[in-house]
Amino acid sequence: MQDYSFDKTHIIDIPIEKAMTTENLQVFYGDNHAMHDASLQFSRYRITALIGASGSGKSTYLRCLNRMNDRIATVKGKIMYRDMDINSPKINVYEVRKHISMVFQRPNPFAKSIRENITFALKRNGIKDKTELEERVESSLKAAALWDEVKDELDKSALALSGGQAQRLCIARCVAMKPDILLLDEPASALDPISTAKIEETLQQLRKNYSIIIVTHNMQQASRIADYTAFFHMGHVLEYDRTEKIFTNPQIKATEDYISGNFG
Amino acid sequence: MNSKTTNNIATGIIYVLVAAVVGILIFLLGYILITGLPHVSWHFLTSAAQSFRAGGGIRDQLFNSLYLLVLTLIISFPIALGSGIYLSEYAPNNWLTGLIRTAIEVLSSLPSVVIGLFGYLLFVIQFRMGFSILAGAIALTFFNLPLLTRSVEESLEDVSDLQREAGLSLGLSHWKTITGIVLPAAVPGILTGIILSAGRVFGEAAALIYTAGQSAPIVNYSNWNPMSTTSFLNPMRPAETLAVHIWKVNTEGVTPDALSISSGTSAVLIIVILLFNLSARLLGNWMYKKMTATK
Amino acid sequence: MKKRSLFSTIVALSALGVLLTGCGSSSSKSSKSTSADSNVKITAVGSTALQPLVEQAASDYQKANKKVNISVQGGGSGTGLSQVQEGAVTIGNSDIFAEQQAGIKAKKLVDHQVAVVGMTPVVNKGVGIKNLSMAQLKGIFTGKIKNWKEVGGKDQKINVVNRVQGSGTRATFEGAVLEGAKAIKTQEQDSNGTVQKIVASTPGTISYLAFSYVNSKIQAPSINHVAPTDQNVENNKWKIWSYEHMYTKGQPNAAAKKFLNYMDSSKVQDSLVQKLGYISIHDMKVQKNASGAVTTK
Amino acid sequence: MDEIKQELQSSSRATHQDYFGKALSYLCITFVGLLVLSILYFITTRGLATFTENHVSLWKFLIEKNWNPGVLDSHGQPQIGALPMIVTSFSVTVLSALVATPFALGVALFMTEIAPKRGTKVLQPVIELLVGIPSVVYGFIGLSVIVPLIRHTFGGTGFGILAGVVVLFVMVLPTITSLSIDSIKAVPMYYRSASLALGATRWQTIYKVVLRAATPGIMTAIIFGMARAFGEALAVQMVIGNAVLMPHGLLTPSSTLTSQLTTGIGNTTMGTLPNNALWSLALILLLMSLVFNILVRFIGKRGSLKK
Repeated sequence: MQDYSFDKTHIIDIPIEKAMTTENLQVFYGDNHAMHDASLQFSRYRITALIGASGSGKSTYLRCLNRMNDRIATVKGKIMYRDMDINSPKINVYEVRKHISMVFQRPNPFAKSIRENITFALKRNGIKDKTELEERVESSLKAAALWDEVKDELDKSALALSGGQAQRLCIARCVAMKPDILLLDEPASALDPISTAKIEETLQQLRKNYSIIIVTHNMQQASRIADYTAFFHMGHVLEYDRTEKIFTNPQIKATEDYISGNFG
Repeated sequence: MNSKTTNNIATGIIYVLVAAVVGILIFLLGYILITGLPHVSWHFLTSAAQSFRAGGGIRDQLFNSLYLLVLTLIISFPIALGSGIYLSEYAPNNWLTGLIRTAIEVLSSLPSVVIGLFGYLLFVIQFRMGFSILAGAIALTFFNLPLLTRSVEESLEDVSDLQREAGLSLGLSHWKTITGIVLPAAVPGILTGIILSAGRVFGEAAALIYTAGQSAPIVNYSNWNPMSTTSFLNPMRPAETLAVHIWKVNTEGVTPDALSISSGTSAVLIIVILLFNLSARLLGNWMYKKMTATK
Repeated sequence: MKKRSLFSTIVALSALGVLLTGCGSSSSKSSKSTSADSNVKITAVGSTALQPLVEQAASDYQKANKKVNISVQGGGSGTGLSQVQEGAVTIGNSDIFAEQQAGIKAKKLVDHQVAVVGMTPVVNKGVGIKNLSMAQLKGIFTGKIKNWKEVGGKDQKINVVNRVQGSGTRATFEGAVLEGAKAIKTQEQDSNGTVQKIVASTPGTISYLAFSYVNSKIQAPSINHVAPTDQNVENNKWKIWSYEHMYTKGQPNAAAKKFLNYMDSSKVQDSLVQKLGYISIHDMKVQKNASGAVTTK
Repeated sequence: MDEIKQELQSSSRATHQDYFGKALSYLCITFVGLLVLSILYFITTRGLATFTENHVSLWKFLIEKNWNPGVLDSHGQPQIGALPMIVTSFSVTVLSALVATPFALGVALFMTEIAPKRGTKVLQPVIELLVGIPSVVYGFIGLSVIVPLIRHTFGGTGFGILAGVVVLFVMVLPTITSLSIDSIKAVPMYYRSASLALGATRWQTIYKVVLRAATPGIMTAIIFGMARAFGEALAVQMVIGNAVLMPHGLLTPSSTLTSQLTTGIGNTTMGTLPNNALWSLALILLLMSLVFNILVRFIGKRGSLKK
């Protein structure tokens, strides 16, 4: 891999309504400076893809957005959400995560029934009404395109689901919380092509009501589903633009090389 | 060919070793049950012990053992649970944590007689508890804590971090994630830990001689008031357990049937432990199924 | 819902644990403060050899005196004496005179002798010995005599099993037999039951036991042709015997005194004491003091 | 909109729960810490009294062979040489761990490598039951079966280190086995697959790959087993013979630290030299337990596979 300059970047501002933005976000794992000055704006009701090679910092960046890095890294800079810096220590992280929810790389359903996987967090957040809970289970499963497959076995263990189903359950679990923003960390990387296709379909559906930020190493996936794409390289954001632009006419050499498969 | 032969020989040796261990257990159980069971009768289980006449039973000892076990678990389990959660979820990776872990290990390898005497001087004498089930239960807590804490910690650590992240990312508090998601998934492991530690509590004698005492005063099984001195539930009464009874009968027993009482008691002790293991295992499976709703 | 109940169970359990600990200590305190009018608690701790007798007597006594609660525990004579000295227990049971125990201020304690226990050497049945002289016995226990044929038995090595240092049985035996000589270093056991088993099963073994532990599986030889019987102890023809003591710190309180009187009554002395293999204190025609001097009553 | 802003900036039930939970778990661990500290303090002060109050030289305590704390020797010095007990304790501990290890490894390998499903089903309860049998019962079986057996086979009285080793072997077996199982299970599957794919037989894989990788864990298991053996009292006391003599072999009666401690403690008076001397033995036990644990940490740090 050749050395690319980190000085030259091409990052656009989002003209339409913003879901959230970061300003000069930096991440340190001990002495290791893992993320440099990432300033990005995310559009509301759009899908934004974060692409880049392994270790480029895209997952690290994503995990900052709902403070999942709190315990393992030092995060500096601003994360603006609803005109507030949610990276401030005064912010209640648990509330943040209710609005900005995350789906992980490996499906991680709880060792509970399918129904309880969805209702568990809801009940903890004070939703006691049975019909309301039932309604949320159904709507979230439908939103995640899982309803038809599991509607008759809601009391079965979630551990018995296939990988793709489990991942969609994890998405449903997040959706049931009615968050603003969905963060997805390579949600399809551990899945087969058919499951991947289903997940992508699901995301297209969700896009109507949610702002989605998705990390992926699969460029086809990014080009298929994302409205905007950011390219990460060695802890820097080098390019951020509309997806067609990134894939047809990249402004930065590193992006071009990555997209054409020269490294990564 | 050569490596294949080695493979076969080695596998053979492993089979022999395993067979030997199983054989040892069968011998032990067989010996205890064959020498003991003929002396076990309904009368033996339901009558009080005799100081010098033949024909004494072990009713009180049997109850005391169970009661002591329950009390010990009531005291030690919550503490072990909290400590296990601390070590697995909150403990920073530094020298202090290392020190705490070492301290717990040291506690578990102390000879029981030392703990017994410590309990005797501190609880029986200093805190004026007298020889009592409670003092015994506290002394046994000393043994139980390290074992239980370790098993709670290990069971929690066995639960994948993905589960924690899932809980946190839904806006659940760290604590709720631990108690609501991680802990239920760790229940079978914790239960196994409880069984193992319960076995040790059940069989412990040296520490109890100085704390719970070695006499079984007459108690009234119809008196349900734990504050009354004659109640069987009173935690402040002295209580001899099965293991202590075996020890006492063998060392100082003057009853003519001391030998058969001790064999009979050993057999009962082993059977209770067997039953306990079995039921805890079933309970564990049942709970796991309930928790995970697997059918 | 299930998880919630699990968690609340845990919390409830822990609360109960704390509660019990709290109640425990408070109830023990309250029982202390109210002891004057309602229940009286007597704790007797110490000698494991004396324990069965006191335990049985206490349980009989409590049947007639419901208000009294007597708890009898072992722990060894040393424990009994040091605890009664510290006032931690009402009565300290001991196999030996307080004067003989290092670290005990005997003057502060009041001795109540409740029984006499005779002790006898016991040998494995296979050695073929029915009588030993006192000198032979001393020779065996000091290690000068090493083979049974030297004292008229089989050609077999002598295996001496001693009792634990500081135990009452050993103090009595060594006082009567060794006369200040040092015992051979050898196996030591701390309980009558274990010694009984070892002597019965190990060829060539000699040890000593309280009379009540002698059974048909072991041989109790006579010494200088005096047989180990209660009668011979009562008139001191058999020298190896001691008292069983129940010590109180100063004069006992009323409740303890009543119980100690009961121990001395013919009800206990004439039946229970004998049933348990002791010799009644009333039958003794001689008495022994702490330094071992014997006088007729 | 404002409502959400408000929520984000103020603490919620979740934050309270977290404080509560954290406080609860800190409380528990502090309690455990205090418990350990108090018992350490207790034993240390009592154990040191022999040297500080009775002015016995520590050196003499460790290397002299005469143990007779109640009696003064010809120079008016108390005889408290703990060497015979130290030697015996170490002998039974090391020997029983040596004997138990192959068996433990055999069982562990059977349960992890050879027949994981069936093996676990049968052997897990076996191990748990071995733990469950009380040491009193082990002691009496030792006394009524092992001691006579040794006497008939080798002569002598049957009491001694050998009998102690046989009893302890069974008692430490579950400890070593279950900890070994854990460490063998921790060896990643792909180590095995890689080795098998290279054409190695199962035994070669076990011996060259699995056992190699699990060695630190197995060492830890053995040391924990030794710690258990070192501290065991009642069972050993019944079969070791309790003679405070330097062991002359495996068949002569001798005495371990624990057996001397248990038999003597009830017959001595608090605060006197014989009693203090026994607490010094307890202190040795405590220190040894510390040493074992430090060893475990050391091994864990050097060869840790997990972290």
